[in-house]
Amino acid sequence: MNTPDLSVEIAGIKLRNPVMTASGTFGYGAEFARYMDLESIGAIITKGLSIRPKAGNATPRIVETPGGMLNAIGLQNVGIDAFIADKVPFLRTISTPVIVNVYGNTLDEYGELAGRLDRIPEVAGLEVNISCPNVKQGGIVFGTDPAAAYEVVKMVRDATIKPVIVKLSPNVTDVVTMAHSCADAGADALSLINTLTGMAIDLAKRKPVLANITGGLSGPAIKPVALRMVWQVARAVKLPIIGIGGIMSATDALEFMLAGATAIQVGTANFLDPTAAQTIARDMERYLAEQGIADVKELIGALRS
Amino acid sequence: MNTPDLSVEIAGIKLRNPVMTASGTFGYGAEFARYMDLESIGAIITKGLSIRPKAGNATPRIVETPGGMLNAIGLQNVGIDAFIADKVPFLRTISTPVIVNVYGNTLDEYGELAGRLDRIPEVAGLEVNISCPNVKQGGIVFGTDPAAAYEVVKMVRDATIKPVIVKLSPNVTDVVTMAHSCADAGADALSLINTLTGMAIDLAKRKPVLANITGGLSGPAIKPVALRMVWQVARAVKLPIIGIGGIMSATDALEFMLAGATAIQVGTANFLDPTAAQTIARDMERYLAEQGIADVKELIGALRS
Amino acid sequence: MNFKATVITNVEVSPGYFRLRLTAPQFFVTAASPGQFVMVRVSASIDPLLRRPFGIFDVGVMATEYPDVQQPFLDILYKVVGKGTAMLAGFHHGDQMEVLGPLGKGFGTGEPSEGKVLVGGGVGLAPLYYLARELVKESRVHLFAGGRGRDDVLCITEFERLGVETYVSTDDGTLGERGLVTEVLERYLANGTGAKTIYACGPFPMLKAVAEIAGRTGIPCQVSLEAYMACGVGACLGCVVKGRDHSEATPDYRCVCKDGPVFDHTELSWEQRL
Amino acid sequence: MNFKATVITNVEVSPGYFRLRLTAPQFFVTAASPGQFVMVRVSASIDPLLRRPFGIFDVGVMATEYPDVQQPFLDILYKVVGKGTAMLAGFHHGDQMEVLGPLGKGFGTGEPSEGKVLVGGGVGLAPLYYLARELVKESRVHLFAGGRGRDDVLCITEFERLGVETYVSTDDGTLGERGLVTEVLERYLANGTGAKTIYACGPFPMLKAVAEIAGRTGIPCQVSLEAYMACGVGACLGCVVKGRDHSEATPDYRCVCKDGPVFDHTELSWEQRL
Ligand SMILES: Cc1cc2nc3c(=O)[nH]c(=O)nc-3n(C[C@H](O)[C@H](O)[C@H](O)COP(=O)(O)OP(=O)(O)OC[C@H]3O[C@@H](n4cnc5c(N)ncnc54)[C@H](O)[C@@H]3O)c2cc1C
Ligand SMILES: Cc1cc2nc3c(=O)[nH]c(=O)nc-3n(C[C@H](O)[C@H](O)[C@H](O)COP(=O)(O)OP(=O)(O)OC[C@H]3O[C@@H](n4cnc5c(N)ncnc54)[C@H](O)[C@@H]3O)c2cc1C
Ligand SMILES: Cc1cc2nc3c(=O)[nH]c(=O)nc-3n(C[C@H](O)[C@H](O)[C@H](O)COP(=O)(O)O)c2cc1C
Ligand SMILES: Cc1cc2nc3c(=O)[nH]c(=O)nc-3n(C[C@H](O)[C@H](O)[C@H](O)COP(=O)(O)O)c2cc1C
Ligand code: FES
Ligand code: FES
Repeated sequence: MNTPDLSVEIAGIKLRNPVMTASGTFGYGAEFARYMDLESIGAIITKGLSIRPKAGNATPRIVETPGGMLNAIGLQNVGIDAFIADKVPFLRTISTPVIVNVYGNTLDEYGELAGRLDRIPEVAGLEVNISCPNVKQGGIVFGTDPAAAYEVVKMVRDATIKPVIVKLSPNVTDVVTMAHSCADAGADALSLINTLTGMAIDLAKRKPVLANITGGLSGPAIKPVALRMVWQVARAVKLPIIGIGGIMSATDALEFMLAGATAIQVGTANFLDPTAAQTIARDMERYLAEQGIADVKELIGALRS
Repeated sequence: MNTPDLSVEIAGIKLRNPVMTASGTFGYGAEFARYMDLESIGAIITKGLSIRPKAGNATPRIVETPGGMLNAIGLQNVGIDAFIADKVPFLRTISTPVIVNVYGNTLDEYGELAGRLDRIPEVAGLEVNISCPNVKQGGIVFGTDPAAAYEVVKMVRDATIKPVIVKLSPNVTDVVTMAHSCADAGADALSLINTLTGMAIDLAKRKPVLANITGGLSGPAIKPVALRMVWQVARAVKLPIIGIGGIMSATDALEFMLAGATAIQVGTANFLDPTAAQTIARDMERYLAEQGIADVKELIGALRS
Repeated sequence: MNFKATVITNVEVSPGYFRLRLTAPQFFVTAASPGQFVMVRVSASIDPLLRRPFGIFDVGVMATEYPDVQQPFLDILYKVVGKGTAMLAGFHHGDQMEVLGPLGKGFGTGEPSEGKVLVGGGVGLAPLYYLARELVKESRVHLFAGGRGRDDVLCITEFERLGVETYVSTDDGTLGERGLVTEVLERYLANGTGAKTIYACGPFPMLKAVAEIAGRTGIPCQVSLEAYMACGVGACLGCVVKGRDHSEATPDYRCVCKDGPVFDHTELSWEQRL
Repeated sequence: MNFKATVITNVEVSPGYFRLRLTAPQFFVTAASPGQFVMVRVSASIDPLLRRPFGIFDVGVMATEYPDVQQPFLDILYKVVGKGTAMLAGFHHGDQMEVLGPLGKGFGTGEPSEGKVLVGGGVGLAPLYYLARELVKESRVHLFAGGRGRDDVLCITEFERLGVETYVSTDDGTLGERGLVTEVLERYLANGTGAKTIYACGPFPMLKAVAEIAGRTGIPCQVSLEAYMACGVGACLGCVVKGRDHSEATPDYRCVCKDGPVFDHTELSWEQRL
């Protein structure tokens, strides 16, 4: 049989396959270049970017938990100037679309980031992080209040003609309302989920393990929550969805597509295995070939009930 | 050294140690009588009880997930008449306090349940389940809306002089607001967390695994989220707290106590090992003895930062 | 009871099927009856998290290298279908695991000296061996064993060694007759004479067909079910099946783990998704 | 590179400490330099989830049972401290695991023929052996090895066999001198002559004391740090330490995995919680 078609399109960005790498788990792409073929995946999402360089949180910043991990990196990043000067030149050398995850402390910062990235041809689109749970100032409020989310997305929307993907927080009562707000404000696509807020304690020291006390839970442990939210949002909102959360294998990835995702992101799995994203893309292709499915798009939202 | 004091008091209920069994994971107590000593633990919480018998959901009702499990039992239970006739006689034979987890479809049902249980001397207290995510009608709304939660708790409070524990849902943006509402309505204690709403998909069948589509996630996977919520609520609300979520060992249990819990509940762990609750209580005692801690109450909220 | 068992042997008896022999306390061997099951903790880690249920294939007491020492044991026969059973297949002599059991309600052996008819599909044969061993003491026993192909029909010689008369069929005809085990059963019953009891274990569609035959012919019939299980002791209500009189208004759910796994075929509603 | 390694041997060299020899591709052996590390996937399951970092104790090529076949290998020396290392201790000859490496920036071996001073605390000795093996080719090497007690001072004979002069101390005096390794070091430096470089690996307080000595005496000093790691390749930013010029306004965080694990002592801020 013919090789199956794995290509999908998210908000006008053409992907050779639905596998993206999740922000914060894949650096700026270059870190993984020697372990895998960056041309084998659909897109790369870079580490959350802010206007000014950010120090991030004190250490310890990560800790393993049952079936998952907590991180409280605190959005350490090089800032937009260094990003453009030092990171973009490498990104120019690969053909895989690069989507930049952005984060602002204020509405204006979101606008400024979007405006400046709008002028960088190497940037295929923006993923707006309104959901990072680690930064006290701002982040979590935008991500949990539908009106505030609307404002942020509107601001970004007005500042760029590039595709705007909004990344949703799972730490909400009603993710569908958040999704509607973002859609109303002009988002082209939604990605979900970001991490669940959690905590770990060191009994012997009687202290939180993380210097930041709380952190974001990622990894296989959160997959059922992510799958549920993707399914809920996909049924309620017309936008294409990128499924994220605990994806370790092609099976996981395809489950998210059945739930309604057009593409998926691989996060924590990159740490377990630096070739994870490439392997997942390859195994998806194999599965489709074995099952005689000509086009991966047939699976999007194809869940029976 | 002397044997450490493990006793704690929750809402006037004296417990020989802080280990309770979580509702829905320990039947009505009798199911475990042949595997462990029911007199070795602090309290038993029985399966969610409603006015009328409830059929529960279609099967499959459970599925394993990474580091956890989803359940959508749908509150199958015998109803209050059969509870009083068939279950209470056994409970009379043990000295361990029995707390009844109650669930209503309407405000009035909550009131009626509380009123009838108020007259049963074998019932040490009520745990009000406002958070079960599996029953479409009612449950989830009471558990995620502070005003509705207030109404339920007030209704129960007015119907009984027994201690009222309110069990909180983690599927909310702001668990502290929910906790305040329950406290304002007269709750004597709070227990948290109930399960996180999740979903599992069978790729081969292209169907949700659970007949109910979504279910409640429990087990080690959710422990970081539970620990974070216990910590948040303990700092904000004056009521005693019962920590629940992924507790598998005495270490886990003591971490919840450091985060601010006065007692804890063992849920999914009972399935892995029917002696889990007893073992955890024993290991807590050993730990205290080894560390020279005379009284477990010293650890409640003793987290340094 | 919950006990730590040590692997004595773990042998692949057919491609993908293993027979595992574990040490057991004497108490277990005394208490166990045919049709009961055990919950096995495959890993001390959280992956897989839940125990796995397996029927008791056999129990007994075996000689050891020391002339005076007898070792009580428990056998299970399992098929590798997923993560837990794949891990089980990696266990070696001396490895340990936690076992909970004997659990559930086993087969009723009924009046002695009637003709007993066992029907097993694939690994559904597993709980029938121990049953056959008991039944042959007082009755003539016939076994109808079916499977996809020759590799899926297990331990037939063991049954024959007990004196059981065996009838083998496979879907693809690679062993015995080609066709469904229930077709062979039905032909046998049409010719047969005398009072009988049917004992069946296998996939749900097979059990449903057997129950239908039993209902039609009026032969008493016990079936052993499978269900997703968490606790194995009747506490979680995860493993329920609908009883005969089940309706939304008057729920009649039975726990496979506690009320079963063996049920009289008339106790159950045969309209269910399993 | 990421490769599947097979266990050759896994030997307990001292109570709670194991030396694990793994097969490695020739490319790995050629590429590895002293002070680099590997990330080992201890289990194919999700428990434990993350890989564990270990220094390269040694690499080389060994004879096999076949006269013409040489087997490239990688050794790590590890202490059982938690779940992952406990599981590692259960690996036997023939078992497999995934290994990522060589990772990070190793020791700079500096000018040849100077006096080289190695300081190792407990299992911090691990990356110093491979370093010593390289250094002895051109320099006189002195090793200061410290630990809690006699069981925590590892592989001293191996170092001596290389021609390294060793100075042992323990906190409880059960082996060598009683006292801190840094006290012995300081006395030695006070008497010593000639240009030197210090290479240190061990617990943070030890490294801090060594850095302080180096700073005071003006001796060049490289330290190898540990940190909680997720990715090992500079992507997650979980493993950072504060660089010399770090402040909130001008953040200067270094990745232990990518910028280290070996740092010049002057590169780092020594005021940090680790
Ligand atoms: C009472 C009873 C007796 C059984 N006896 C035997 C036996 O003697 N030999 C044998 O090979 N198998 C038997 N089974 C089925 C056996 O339990 C499953 O094949 C096994 O649990 C699969 O585990 P896994 O991790 O390999 O598969 P996975 O697919 O990874 O399992 C995932 C989950 O599904 C559950 N599961 C999967 N298949 C089944 C099933 N058919 N029944 C119940 N739960 C299932 C597992 O317990 C687990 O929770 C029995 C089941 C029951 C309920
Ligand atoms: C660059 C580097 C080189 C190392 N080299 C060696 C070596 O050669 N020999 C050796 O015995 N140990 C070495 N360690 C420490 C070793 O990684 C830990 O002891 C090990 O990860 C503990 O795992 P565990 O599962 O047994 O412990 P757990 O306490 O169960 O581990 C839980 C988590 O903590 C992390 N962790 C625990 N202790 C440490 C630590 N000290 N450093 C980093 N992460 C830690 C684990 O990776 C894991 O994520 C090194 C660490 C680093 C960073
Ligand atoms: C170490 C780490 C850093 C992360 N940094 C970011 C970030 O900068 N911006 C963002 O939107 N998400 C960030 N995330 C969240 C991931 O992109 C992803 O949403 C989450 O980890 C869930 O997916 P997973 O379970 O596959 O890891 C980070 C996650 C991890 C583990
Ligand atoms: C099978 C099952 C049934 C449950 N039934 C109830 C219930 O009836 N009422 C209730 O309040 N919580 C119920 N719960 C939630 C548990 O009491 C507990 O809050 C949750 O499982 C988290 O704890 P754990 O991780 O220790 O299991 C149930 C959980 C499980 C797994
Ligand atoms: S498996 Fe829990 S009730 Fe049957
Ligand atoms: S371990 Fe991920 S950046 Fe160092």
